[in-house]
Amino acid sequence: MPFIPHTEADVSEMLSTIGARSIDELFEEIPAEFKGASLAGVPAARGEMEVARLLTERAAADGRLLNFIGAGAYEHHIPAPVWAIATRGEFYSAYTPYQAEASQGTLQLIYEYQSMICALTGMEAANASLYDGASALAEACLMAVRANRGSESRRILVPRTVNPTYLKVAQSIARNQGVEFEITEFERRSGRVDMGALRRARGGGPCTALVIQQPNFFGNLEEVDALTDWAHTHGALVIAVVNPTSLALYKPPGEWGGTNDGWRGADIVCGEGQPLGVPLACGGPYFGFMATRLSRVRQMPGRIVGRTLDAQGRPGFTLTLQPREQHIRRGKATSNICTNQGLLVTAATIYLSLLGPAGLGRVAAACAERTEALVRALSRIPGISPAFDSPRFHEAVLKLDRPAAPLLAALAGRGIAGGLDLAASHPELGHAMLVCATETKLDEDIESYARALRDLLSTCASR
Amino acid sequence: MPFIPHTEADVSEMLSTIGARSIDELFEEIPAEFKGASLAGVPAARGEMEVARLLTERAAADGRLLNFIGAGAYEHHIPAPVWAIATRGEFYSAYTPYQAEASQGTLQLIYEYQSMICALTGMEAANASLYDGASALAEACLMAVRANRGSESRRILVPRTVNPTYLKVAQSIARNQGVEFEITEFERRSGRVDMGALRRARGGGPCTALVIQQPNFFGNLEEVDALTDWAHTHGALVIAVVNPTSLALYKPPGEWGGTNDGWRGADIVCGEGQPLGVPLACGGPYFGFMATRLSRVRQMPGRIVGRTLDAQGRPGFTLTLQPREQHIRRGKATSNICTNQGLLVTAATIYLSLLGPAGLGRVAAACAERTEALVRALSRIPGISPAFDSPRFHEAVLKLDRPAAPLLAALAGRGIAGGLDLAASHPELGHAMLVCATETKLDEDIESYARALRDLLSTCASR
Amino acid sequence: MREPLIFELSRPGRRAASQFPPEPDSGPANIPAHLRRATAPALPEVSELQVVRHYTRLSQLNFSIDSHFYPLGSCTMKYNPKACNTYAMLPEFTGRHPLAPEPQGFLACMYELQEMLKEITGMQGVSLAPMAGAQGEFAGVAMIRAFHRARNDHARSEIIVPQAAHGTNPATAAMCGCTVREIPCDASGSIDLEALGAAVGPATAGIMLTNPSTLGVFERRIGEVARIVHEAGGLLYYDGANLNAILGKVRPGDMGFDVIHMNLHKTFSTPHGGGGPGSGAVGVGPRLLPFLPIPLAGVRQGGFCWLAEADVPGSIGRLSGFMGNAGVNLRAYIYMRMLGRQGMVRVAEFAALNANYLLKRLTDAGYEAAYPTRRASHEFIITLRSESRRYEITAMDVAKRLLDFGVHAPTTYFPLLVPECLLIEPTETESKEELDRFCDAMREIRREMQRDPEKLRSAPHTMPVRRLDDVRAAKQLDIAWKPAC
Amino acid sequence: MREPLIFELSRPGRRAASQFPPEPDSGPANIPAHLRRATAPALPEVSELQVVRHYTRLSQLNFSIDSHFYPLGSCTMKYNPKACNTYAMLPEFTGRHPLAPEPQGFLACMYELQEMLKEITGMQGVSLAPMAGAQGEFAGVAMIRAFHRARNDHARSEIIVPQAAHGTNPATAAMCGCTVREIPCDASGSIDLEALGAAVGPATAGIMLTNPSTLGVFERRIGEVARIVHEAGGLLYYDGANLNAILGKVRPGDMGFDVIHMNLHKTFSTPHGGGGPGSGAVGVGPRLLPFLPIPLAGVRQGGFCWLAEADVPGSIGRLSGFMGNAGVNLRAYIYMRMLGRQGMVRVAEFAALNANYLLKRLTDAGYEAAYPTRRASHEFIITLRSESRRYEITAMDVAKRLLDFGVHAPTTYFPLLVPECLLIEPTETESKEELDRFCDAMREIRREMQRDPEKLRSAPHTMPVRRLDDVRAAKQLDIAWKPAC
Ligand SMILES: Cc1ncc(COP(=O)(O)O)c(C=O)c1O
Ligand SMILES: Cc1ncc(COP(=O)(O)O)c(C=O)c1O
Repeated sequence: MPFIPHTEADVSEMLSTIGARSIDELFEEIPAEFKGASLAGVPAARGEMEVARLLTERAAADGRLLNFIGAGAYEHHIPAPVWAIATRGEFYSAYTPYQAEASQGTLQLIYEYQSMICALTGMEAANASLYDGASALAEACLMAVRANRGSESRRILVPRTVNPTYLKVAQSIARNQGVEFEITEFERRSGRVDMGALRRARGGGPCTALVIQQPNFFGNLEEVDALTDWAHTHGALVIAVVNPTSLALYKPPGEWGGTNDGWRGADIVCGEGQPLGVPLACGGPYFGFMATRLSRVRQMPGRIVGRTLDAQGRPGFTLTLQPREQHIRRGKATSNICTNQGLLVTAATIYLSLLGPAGLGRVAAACAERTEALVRALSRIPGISPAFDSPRFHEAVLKLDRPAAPLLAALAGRGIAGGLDLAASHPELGHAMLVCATETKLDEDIESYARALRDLLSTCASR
Repeated sequence: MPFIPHTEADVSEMLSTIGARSIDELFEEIPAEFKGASLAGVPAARGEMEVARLLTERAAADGRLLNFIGAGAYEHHIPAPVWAIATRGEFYSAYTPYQAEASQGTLQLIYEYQSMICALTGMEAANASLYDGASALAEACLMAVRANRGSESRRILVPRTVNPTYLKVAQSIARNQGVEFEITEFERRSGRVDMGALRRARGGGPCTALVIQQPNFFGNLEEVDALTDWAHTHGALVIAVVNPTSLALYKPPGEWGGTNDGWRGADIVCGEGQPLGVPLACGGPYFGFMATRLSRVRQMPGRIVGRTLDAQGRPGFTLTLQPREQHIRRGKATSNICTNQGLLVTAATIYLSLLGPAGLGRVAAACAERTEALVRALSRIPGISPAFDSPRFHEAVLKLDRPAAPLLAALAGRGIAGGLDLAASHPELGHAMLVCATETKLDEDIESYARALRDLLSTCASR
Repeated sequence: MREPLIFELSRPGRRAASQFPPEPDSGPANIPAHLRRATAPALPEVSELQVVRHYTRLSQLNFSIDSHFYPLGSCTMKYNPKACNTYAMLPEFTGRHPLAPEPQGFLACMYELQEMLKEITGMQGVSLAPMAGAQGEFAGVAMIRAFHRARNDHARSEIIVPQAAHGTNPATAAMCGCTVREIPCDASGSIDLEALGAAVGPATAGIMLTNPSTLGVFERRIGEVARIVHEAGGLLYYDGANLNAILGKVRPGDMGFDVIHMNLHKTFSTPHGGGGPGSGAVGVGPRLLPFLPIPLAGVRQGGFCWLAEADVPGSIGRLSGFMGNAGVNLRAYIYMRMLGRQGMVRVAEFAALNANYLLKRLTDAGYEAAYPTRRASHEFIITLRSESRRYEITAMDVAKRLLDFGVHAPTTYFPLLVPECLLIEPTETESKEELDRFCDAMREIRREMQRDPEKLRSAPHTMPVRRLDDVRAAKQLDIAWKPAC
Repeated sequence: MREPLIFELSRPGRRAASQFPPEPDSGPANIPAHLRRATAPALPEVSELQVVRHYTRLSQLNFSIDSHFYPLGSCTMKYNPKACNTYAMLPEFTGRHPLAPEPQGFLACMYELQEMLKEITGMQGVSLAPMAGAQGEFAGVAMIRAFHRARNDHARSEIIVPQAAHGTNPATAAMCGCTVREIPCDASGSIDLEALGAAVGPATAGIMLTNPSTLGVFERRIGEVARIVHEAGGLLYYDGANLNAILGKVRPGDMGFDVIHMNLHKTFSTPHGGGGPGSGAVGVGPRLLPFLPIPLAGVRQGGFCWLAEADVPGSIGRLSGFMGNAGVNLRAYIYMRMLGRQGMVRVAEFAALNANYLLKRLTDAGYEAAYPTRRASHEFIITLRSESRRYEITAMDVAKRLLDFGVHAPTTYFPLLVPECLLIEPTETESKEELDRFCDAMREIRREMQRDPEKLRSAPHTMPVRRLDDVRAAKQLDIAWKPAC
């Protein structure tokens, strides 16, 4: 019996203690009419050896691609200690640290994590994680609506430079509470927020928040100071969506704006934590981070760990501010989130400790440099050119002289994941794809890609 | 500076404490004439990311073969918990448990391991490991010479059914102490020890020990009772070389013989521990096990853990019988061994706990059955037949109608490691190879092999 | 020995150098000055050994399944097979970008997982998109709303939940813009059917139920409940947190539920990870099929694919940036293949055996069952109301004292309905000896209660810290380390 | 809480079922009755969770580098980078049978490792065959003997070792059938050259030296030593246990050594594994090249191969059944590639800096250096001879008391030469703060010695057990659990 320790002797002893004749008797309260479904569709048990072989064969079938896709999930080197330690049973098989005294390891780690997120974002309070970057934006939108008490509106401005999937998720989650999302256009030349479009949208009525993604979905750097000041002047909170790796180089959201009327800093910061030591893994699990000002911490969803003292006056850690949460506040909680993404936070905390400020800066700089090298190499191919002229971080949109989809399929056949086709999300760009090169890409990788693409373009006539 | 934590401030503070102007000054006692070699031949430092990529590429170049080789190292399924736990830092990065109170984990584990080896072999005392099976045989031979005080001789009988590499290693190690190895022939039909040959060898003079490998190098089961009794009657100790997996099914060495004159049981038992949860890993690290009677424990090399009491009368574990060892007895020690194969013992102990008596028996039975299936499948191919008619465990010698080497090379080209060519070690068998199928081989694997071999044999004319 | 904060180990300029990528030839593409970061973030500067040692030592301060019995009710803290992690971490799986061409091997696993979950729950469709139980609840209630809306039945915005429901149920209803209506339970832990009858009506969107309930007992009149709610035009939501109790014994679909979420991190043994990740796969009956959250693993032209907006136009949409907690789902798949058909049934059987055995032994030892007339499901409730009055101790004191015996405490103060309660869930993977040890500890604690209650009140005594001051934590908020200026 | 033996957790019939292979169709090929096992071996019958929990808990009882400062002299307990294990465990490497066609990727690593080790030691050839330091010593002395024999110089069967030599040196000489001749050291820890001169002669096979010696000081007159031994017709063996001290600073080959073993598990940071595996690669000068143990990684027809008997006909032979501790060598290779050329030198530099700093701080605190006039190498010796007289405590007491401060004890009572000694090796991977904490502990212990020596004598106080009775262990020998009858 896989994973069940009971011997026959155990079973009969236990039944006799209980006073039942059979295990079946323990289920006597279930009405007979509902019982007895077969599980014929579930295969028979297989040993670990057989399942291991099955999985190994399936993994081999998937193979490995040379990857140049980013678009919200980034291939970084993951230091070996990260998962060697995160998978230690004491982290891996513990649960939410409800019993603080028996969970100081997880609690101190989360406190350290919160501190690191605050350091990266320039904020004062971070939670212990949300599900992922996209759902974190949804929670941020709901939080903004709660927090911006002055505003009558439930309207949130979202420029089209924000990751389109994030917008979809925010809509799926927040629309049930009547939050409206107003989408604004981007500047075609720079690939950044079009301030004019923002002003026009504001003309349509008040709004409670503006979402700014930095670097934006196209990889371009937004004019965050101007955008923040504009939002604050118009009574809107600023929700910053940021890439944590980039924060080693770029101005943290806590310092955005404040140059004229508006107050300084974004109000809510969120983003995808995956770049911090979490593998791409076919799409998850990742984790979302969120931070804000201390003054708004009671509006923030998710768990929070605080440092306190024990009965002998020694420092220790515990879950705190729980009255924001569902298990206390039920229908009035800041969110329904309960289980979060603890193990990924464990990995990220180890990752950030290993890299430190200098290492993370080096990773960010290397990504930026590799992406420029990629853009240069691909732009040398006739028919390919960069779509925008803004400074960027580690992604770029390339315009093509023909549809991207067949090219990307052909590249995949050569073992290269060449980029993300933007035809569906941003048809106004014509034929275009989003590419990314992180620190993991060597010159020879970029050359392989360029060679393959040049080859494909020259052999297939342009359509 | 990889793996060095010192900041510049640390260095200058430390130097000033020491009272040295530079780190170089700390090396002032090294005569200048010898200093200053460059390490130009050592490549420059590479980051973990780059080394990881290099290793991943080299591993990919090696690929994976469908393996039918045994010959002393066996491909068994390794349960996932085995290495997940053995690589926990507390096991992985500790050393020999010299400080018993701070090493109870390793010590208790070794005590449990010793107990398991005793249970498997039917002996009373096991050590904490030797380097591998082959060197364990060498140590067993030296121990036999020490232990058999009655015998004048330093001659040890080794039938040619013993793994030929084991013999070579025993020779390399023991010949410096004047131990002689007398090789005796095997029976051609049964592939087992030829008793007549033994008797003839004994005729050449007294001998101090007889080595019996069960199952033997060809996979055949020796008549261990008769051999043990014969040796004991002639004043020779019995050194048993056994496969630990097989001991779940076959009579343990502690019970060999004793049916007539001789005393019951082998005197020294040793073998290769690799089948117990240790990966093939291109040849190592594995571990050697050794066990004996309590009465001979003081002749046994290697570390031994004992259970004792602490100052408060509670049970605890510690290294014991150390006066056998080099750090106490120096030139008079039982062996020079110091570092042993602790981590592999950790893996084996976890493996044996997971499998238990029933599981290990199942593994052994499955291996035996799979090998019979392999022999049947291959013997159906014209030109191939089993070499021997004895009962066997999980290896078999197949005779071929042409040299094995080119066939095996061609099989490798098709991703199959088909067996071990016996041309060099046992030319008297003609064209022959040693094959093995463990529990990891499915019907389809055996069919693939048979198909490939049939194909090769039919396309290449026999030579 | 207190383990310092990682920040306290930091020294300016210290580096784990081999983790740095090679220095790029050129600096970062010229960043406009006003977009540049002025001062480096205050991350720790430590060596690789310091990191390894620090987090290894922190880990040792935790209780966990791998090291301790962990009978935390409602959480199903069963053994997490190591194989699930080992094979989910194969480099081809971990290295795959979610937007790269669809990986057939991985998707085969996801597709088969959906099929197995359908079979187990008696549902018609399953989506693996939700990332935890609560998000599964969200998806479920959002589907219920979408269903009513699609029928132009816009009045249905009330969600009924029993009093004892888990906090995520009402919180989810609120997140979906619904109002919450609580109904009471009777003394045997069953739903008050009269109250239910009175509560339902044209505003009823649906009811959220856990069965067996959070009170650890099976809702016997579930057929009745289903009839009342369905007749009123509402739908039935099954909170699958307690699915472990009935796996292979009875299927939510057969009991009349229209939608279910499963906590794969409970029933299907994916790791709890110190608080997550989970996975909250949802299953639906025929009426909700069109609304399943995307992406779904599907088949197209003989290959596996992700079904998206175009394939499921009625979907309530996406809940994550990519494919939900894909790697968690993969771990659940591995576990389920090892359990197989027969193993599923045994999960429920032995979970129930362990719970009923523990319940009997504890009541024999003098503890009071909250529902003494009922069978335990896979968990049960002990109430310390009389002890708390007699000895002036609380359920929390008992919980803390248990830690000193090397046992993680059961869930305390949930459900809120039962005063001074301990919700105890041993799971099927614990041995009789482990349960007996727990009973021994509880007996000993009972003796201490009577002779030396202060020992409980001041517990724990052997943990890395003594009891922590939660009030101070909330009042003198310290939630992030700040560099000394 | 005492952790029971795994056997005590066993119950007849209990199984970790998913670890069982499928039941074979037929029983084991008919085993003759007299070869069959009558009763199943008394292995534990436990569940997978019990195994995981038991060994997880046992692991937590250990001190280790990953969790504690571990300044065990002569053992070089430096940080073992996790990457070395991660990439050595790639499935293509771990899955490869040693007798399968030669794996080019793996062999490339072995070949390059040999080349790097040659460069670092100043030797002409390297074999990775020996499985630990002691086996490396064996190979070295066996080669020395083979060399003399090949020249028909059969009289040379004496090996000279300094008094302070590690036990493996004389034990190895004996294993090689040599007689051992010990020579004394002078008060500054240097070899007594006069005694050496008197010891050498036509029977001299060679001398085994550790340099820096086991006394923690560099043998300054090594040129002289080499001249004396060589002129007498002997060869020089370098015990590389202390190679960490001089890496990239001075090469044994340049000092005149003919053969060296390296402990890859020390200098090159492969894991100590609770006692092994190690790897004892040997390097040789031109005279011993023909005798290297096999297999060697070589090149043939453009590909890498294992060189064997036919390729190295003069070899002293094989020392293992396959390729030595191949996976350990792979870990060392990974480590060395991460260190690179510059990193090698820094190892010695910072190991020396840490040792000299610690020595200075401890002597400032009142402890007595065994060789006060000398620089420490990568390690050094403190002698407690006066404390032991004054306070009636022993070096062992101090060692045990250190455990209570969360520090693994230094090596005690080795070398035997120095009374009541502690041999302290911090290694280069420890931070200044960690060293300072150690000094604080040693200062505190010094105070305790003076005020409350019983505290030392009865130490440790905070470990899972108190001081263990070694005498009882040896007298009432209990080295294997026996099932109760
Ligand atoms: C009864 C019940 N419902 C729902 C949930 C929420 O599940 P999750 O924590 O996965 O979001 C829980 C989790 O603890 C629960 O016990
Ligand atoms: C000086 C010295 N020589 C030789 C050895 C033996 O090495 P190994 O333990 O690897 O066999 C040691 C190991 O402790 C040592 O310290």
